[in-house]
Amino acid sequence: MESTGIVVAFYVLSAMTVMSALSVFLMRNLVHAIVFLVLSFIGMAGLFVTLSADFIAVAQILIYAGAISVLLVFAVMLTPLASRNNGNSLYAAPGLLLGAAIAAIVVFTAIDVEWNELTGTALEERAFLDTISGIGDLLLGRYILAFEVASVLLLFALLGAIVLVTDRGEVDTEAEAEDGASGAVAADDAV
Amino acid sequence: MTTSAEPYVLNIGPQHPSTHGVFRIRVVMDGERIQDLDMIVGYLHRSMEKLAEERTYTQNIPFTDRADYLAAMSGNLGLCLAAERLADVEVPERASYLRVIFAELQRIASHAMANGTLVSDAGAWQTPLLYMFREREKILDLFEMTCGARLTTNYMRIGGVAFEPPDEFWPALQELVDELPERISEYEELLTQNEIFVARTRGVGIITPEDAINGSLVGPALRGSGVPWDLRKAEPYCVYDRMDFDVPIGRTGDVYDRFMVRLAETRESVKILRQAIAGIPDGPHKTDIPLALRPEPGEVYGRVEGPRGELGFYLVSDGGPAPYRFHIRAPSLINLSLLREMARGAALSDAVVALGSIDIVVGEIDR
Amino acid sequence: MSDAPLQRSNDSAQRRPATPMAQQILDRGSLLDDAKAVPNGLKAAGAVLGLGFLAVNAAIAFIVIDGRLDGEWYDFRDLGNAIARLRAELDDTSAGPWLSYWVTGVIGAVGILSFLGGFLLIGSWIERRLLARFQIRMGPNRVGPFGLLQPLADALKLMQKEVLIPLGADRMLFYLPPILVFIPAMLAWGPVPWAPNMSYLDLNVGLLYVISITSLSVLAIWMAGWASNNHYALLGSMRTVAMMVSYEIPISLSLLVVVLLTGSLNLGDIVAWQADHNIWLGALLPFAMFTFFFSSTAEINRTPNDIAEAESEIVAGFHTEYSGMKAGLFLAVELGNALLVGALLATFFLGGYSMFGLEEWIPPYLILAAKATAGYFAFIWLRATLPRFRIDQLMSFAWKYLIPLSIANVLVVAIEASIAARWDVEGIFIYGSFAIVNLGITAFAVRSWAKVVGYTPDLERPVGTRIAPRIGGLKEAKRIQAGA
Amino acid sequence: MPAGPTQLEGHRVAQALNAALPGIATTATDEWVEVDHARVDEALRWLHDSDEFDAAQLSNLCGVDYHDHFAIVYHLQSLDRNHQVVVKARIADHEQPALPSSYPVYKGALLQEREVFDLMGVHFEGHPDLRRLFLWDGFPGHPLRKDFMGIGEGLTSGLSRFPFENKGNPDRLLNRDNVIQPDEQDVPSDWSGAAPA
Amino acid sequence: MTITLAHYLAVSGLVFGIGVAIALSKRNVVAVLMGVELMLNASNLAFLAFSRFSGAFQEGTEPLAGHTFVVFVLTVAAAEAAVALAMAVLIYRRRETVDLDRISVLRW
Repeated sequence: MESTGIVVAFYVLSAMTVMSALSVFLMRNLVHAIVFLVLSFIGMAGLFVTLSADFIAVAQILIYAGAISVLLVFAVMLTPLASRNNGNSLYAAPGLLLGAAIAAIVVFTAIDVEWNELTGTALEERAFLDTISGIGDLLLGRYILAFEVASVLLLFALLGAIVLVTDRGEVDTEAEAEDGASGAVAADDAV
Repeated sequence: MTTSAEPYVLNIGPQHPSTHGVFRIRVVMDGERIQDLDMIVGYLHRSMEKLAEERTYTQNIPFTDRADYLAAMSGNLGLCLAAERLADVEVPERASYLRVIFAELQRIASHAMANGTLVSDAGAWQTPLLYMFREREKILDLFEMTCGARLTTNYMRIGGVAFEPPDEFWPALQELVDELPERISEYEELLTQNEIFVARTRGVGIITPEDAINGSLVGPALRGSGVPWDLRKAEPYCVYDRMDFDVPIGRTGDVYDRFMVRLAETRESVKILRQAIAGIPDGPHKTDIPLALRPEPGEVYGRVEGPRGELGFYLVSDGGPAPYRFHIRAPSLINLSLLREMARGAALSDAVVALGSIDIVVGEIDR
Repeated sequence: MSDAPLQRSNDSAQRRPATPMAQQILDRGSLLDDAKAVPNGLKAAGAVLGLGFLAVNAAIAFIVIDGRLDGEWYDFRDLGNAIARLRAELDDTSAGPWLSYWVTGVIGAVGILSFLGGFLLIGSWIERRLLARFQIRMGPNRVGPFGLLQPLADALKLMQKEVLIPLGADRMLFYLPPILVFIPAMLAWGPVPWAPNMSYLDLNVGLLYVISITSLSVLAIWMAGWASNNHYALLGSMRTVAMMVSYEIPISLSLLVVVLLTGSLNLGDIVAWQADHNIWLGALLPFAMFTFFFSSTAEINRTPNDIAEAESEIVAGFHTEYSGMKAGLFLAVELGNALLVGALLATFFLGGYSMFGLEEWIPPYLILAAKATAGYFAFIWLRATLPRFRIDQLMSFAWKYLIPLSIANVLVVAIEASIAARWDVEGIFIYGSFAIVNLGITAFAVRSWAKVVGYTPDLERPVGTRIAPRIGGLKEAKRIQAGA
Repeated sequence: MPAGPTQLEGHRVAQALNAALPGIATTATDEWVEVDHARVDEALRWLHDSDEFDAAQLSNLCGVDYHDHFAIVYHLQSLDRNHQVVVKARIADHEQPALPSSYPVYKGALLQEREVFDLMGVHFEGHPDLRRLFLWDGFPGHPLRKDFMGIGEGLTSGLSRFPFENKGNPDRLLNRDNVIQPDEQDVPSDWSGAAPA
Repeated sequence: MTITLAHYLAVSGLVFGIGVAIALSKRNVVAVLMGVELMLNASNLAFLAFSRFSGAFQEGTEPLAGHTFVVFVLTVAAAEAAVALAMAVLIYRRRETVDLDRISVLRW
């Protein structure tokens, strides 16, 4: 992709994405961190556009910048002022090291490996003109099973979220505490 | 979700669009719900009751204008009636009729203001308010052509009224009285047929009759709770005993009922105005009283049914030309006693509407 | 004191009110009188101009109408084709695509921004004059002719004002929002088609783009409220966030219905579909149109859903603490959003730039502008008429009524779309029948769903006051209640 | 002087009160009945509950400063029977006036008692929150007391004759009978307590 | 100068590393979640870059498969965000804290 517009756009957008991701790490205020996270999401969407994935880019803005950031906002507003700092935990140093290592490895691989990639005219003619119909065909064609599974996953996520945050009175708070505990454990494992 | 955030304090007022004056409510809120509230008044306190001890009874009449600046005529009337009873002054009949006419006009104007601001608090962006101001303007014009002032009409005097209305007062009044009923039904259609307004006011800020009586509520706030109490019938002053009118009362005691009671009272006032215009006799419009009125030592509690309810004047005389004690029983202040009960646990929007529905006038609260 | 009445009593015969204010209220004429007040010369000039405009339009349209069809010619009022032609010619030049890209882009941006700027200048005047009309007032009529320069004066006043930053405010987040809310309000205009082949951003995913871009303004508003360090602002912003998150869903569902019928996410295609079938989607999908309109009022904080800046409860909502031109920016965005929703409503449901063939004779972008302004007028009308909902009422309306009914609507329209795809009857018949069927289904579904949820309109309960037979206290009250 | 048209005879109320709560009513005229200020809440409770008087509503509550004592005046009214009962409580202690609050009986007394406490310094025991109503906390003195910002030499507020009725005579009273000189009348020598803290 | 697959992969790697660092070293549940979202974004970028550039698609596999996977990733991200934030709120309500250092016990 040699055209000047794409090149400029790529460098600007990737700088924006990486910088704002870094400042998500550096910001001491969780709210500022959320703002920068949204900025990096938007830069990511711009990168998607340079990859001629217009549908994915718009979906990215809609879901990440529109929905998930609002979820984060709600989570922040529902937790007390005291816990609105973005401080590092006891495991800051190993986390940093691991992140740096992963980043270094991936970047090295990306640069070092001889990718079997298209160039020139072949690349130009792969520029997707209309991705929506193709994605739709794939979703409802070959990946129909994954599609259904994803929809079921969404449904269960919805129900799970509702179950988690609903107060069912004082009678069976124990049960709620139980599944809350399992959720907390799962969260720890994920982290 | 029922997660309760940490409660925080919200200061509604002293400058706030819906406190109708310089009046402050300190609200402790949990999200959108009101946990507790505390009224902070006195920003407009002019210490009238102290100043009145330095002035003669006639010089005190302007204070009643400034106290309830939306119902100056009723204030004048209340003070004059109390002082007349204190000093045994006879009032000519024509003066009594004029007093009834102006008190009822004032009631219509004040109720228009109250209902308009109530709907404005419910969020209708000033349109009903300005529609109701249309009639209020005409009434204030009548006041102006009679006594030169639109708001602080220092019109009533001990022993009568100050001036005879000018010639064109009567045709203008007749015109107003003729066009009022259809205007009122116009508002009624505009508002009571409005689903949103009804949904905002029905079942909001309910006061039971027991609480209303025990909480010393008076006027439309009391009648809205379904208690048929009106001083114009209970102890008729002036010539109300000759007038034929009804006492409208509400059904459930919510904001909507207070609104409707005010609207219906406006109709009754029009009825009274018709009879008063028909029956007003000729004669002097006031009796002469000595410049320095020196009542016998004693005390009197005179009260009238103002637009906001029982407006009482407790006068103690020590034989001097000035009242020894001059106390105004301010309905606006005392109607506030139940605001806490009304607003606790309600949403902020409902609290604002409930406050608007008991129709406070800060000048009268603070005095 | 007694002299003034005597003087006035001279003309008491023709019932003149006693005071100048009442006289002014009486003398305030109607809109017709304002029109009559215009001098005849101006009237004649206006008539000549309008007729000339129409005549020239018709002439040009008549001359070039065939040419436009085969694409060779283009009508010079037809900016879309003109710019396309310009781009084609620029592509041939040495600079190549680069030059054509930038030139056309700048032309489009300047066009859209100048239209928006012009509207922002005149819009507040229109709104205030119309509100004054609704409220038997005069409205701004001092600055310039008919007060036309009032918005300019307001803007100057706002610019002179100091921009205060409240104590304890989060400075970064406090500075950004007035700028950030502007970006989506401007970007969302991109894919709106002003004419055939005339949209600044001809996206395949235009509809998704509009939805996602408009959903971005939530963050800016929340930042504004959070950074102000003010409880009113925080309340307002949280109300806005909750409301927007809730009303995104009905909006998306109502637009999904449009996509189902037209089979495209491209706004140009949607309008072209309506133009081809000679039917407005609004007539075809009444419920979707209502959902879109109502939810949009919630999205852009217009009455009856302006709880985010309810002046009688939370003083100005999320921009309570903003002063000077920052507040001005918020107000301008509010105006622009109202017009944007008008334009989107026209594009999705009211045939966009097409007007049953009229677009051949007068420029289509004028038609779209007229429709957008009509939508804006509808917003003003609502603002002058309706009270405000409570927030829980709004939420329950979104989640309990709009969303389930919209899902049902999607199913119904999916069936109809499949029917229309299988039959190849003359379009107008089948779609006309769909319109009638949808109207019936909507009426039935709304009523029965309201019954299911258990909603009884308050208006049906007994209203009004009782008349007390005699005065009394608690006993009398009990007696009256028992009697009734 | 004519009592209110619906005002009950004070003597009758006094007899009924004394019959129910012996010795509670000390004085009575045909307008009002004066009760022992320490037991005023009992009297109000009884009047409120009694079927004969049925004083359902406290229509007015205010205090009067009679230089040597305070009088708290309760205007009670029965809506059903449409009559009015005037109860007075005389507080001899002019320095630290106190009497039981009537809030337990009448919710409507909430703000009125706060007002009397604010402007006249009468302390109502048992009031839920007895704070100043109009004036700010720490305001010196209570304005409606006759000796508030005393106009020097124990002068008190109040007119004794119509202003300028007789240039020779001053308008104010010294301790309510002997006369002071005109030049002192309007120029208080002592504003102590007038200025906000 | 030209943009190749390596550029995109490098950006994706950087963002992924930052996401890992955030997710591992932050104390606040919400911050950890933000790190996870960044990682998912990076993987999306890699998917799209491959589907755009890679010539390794043999017959019958459309390059758009990458886009499809991104759609699934978006779905999973949304679900995960919803559940995890619900958990955060629940944890705060039960334990009065969202500090992961203090939520160390596996049950309560």
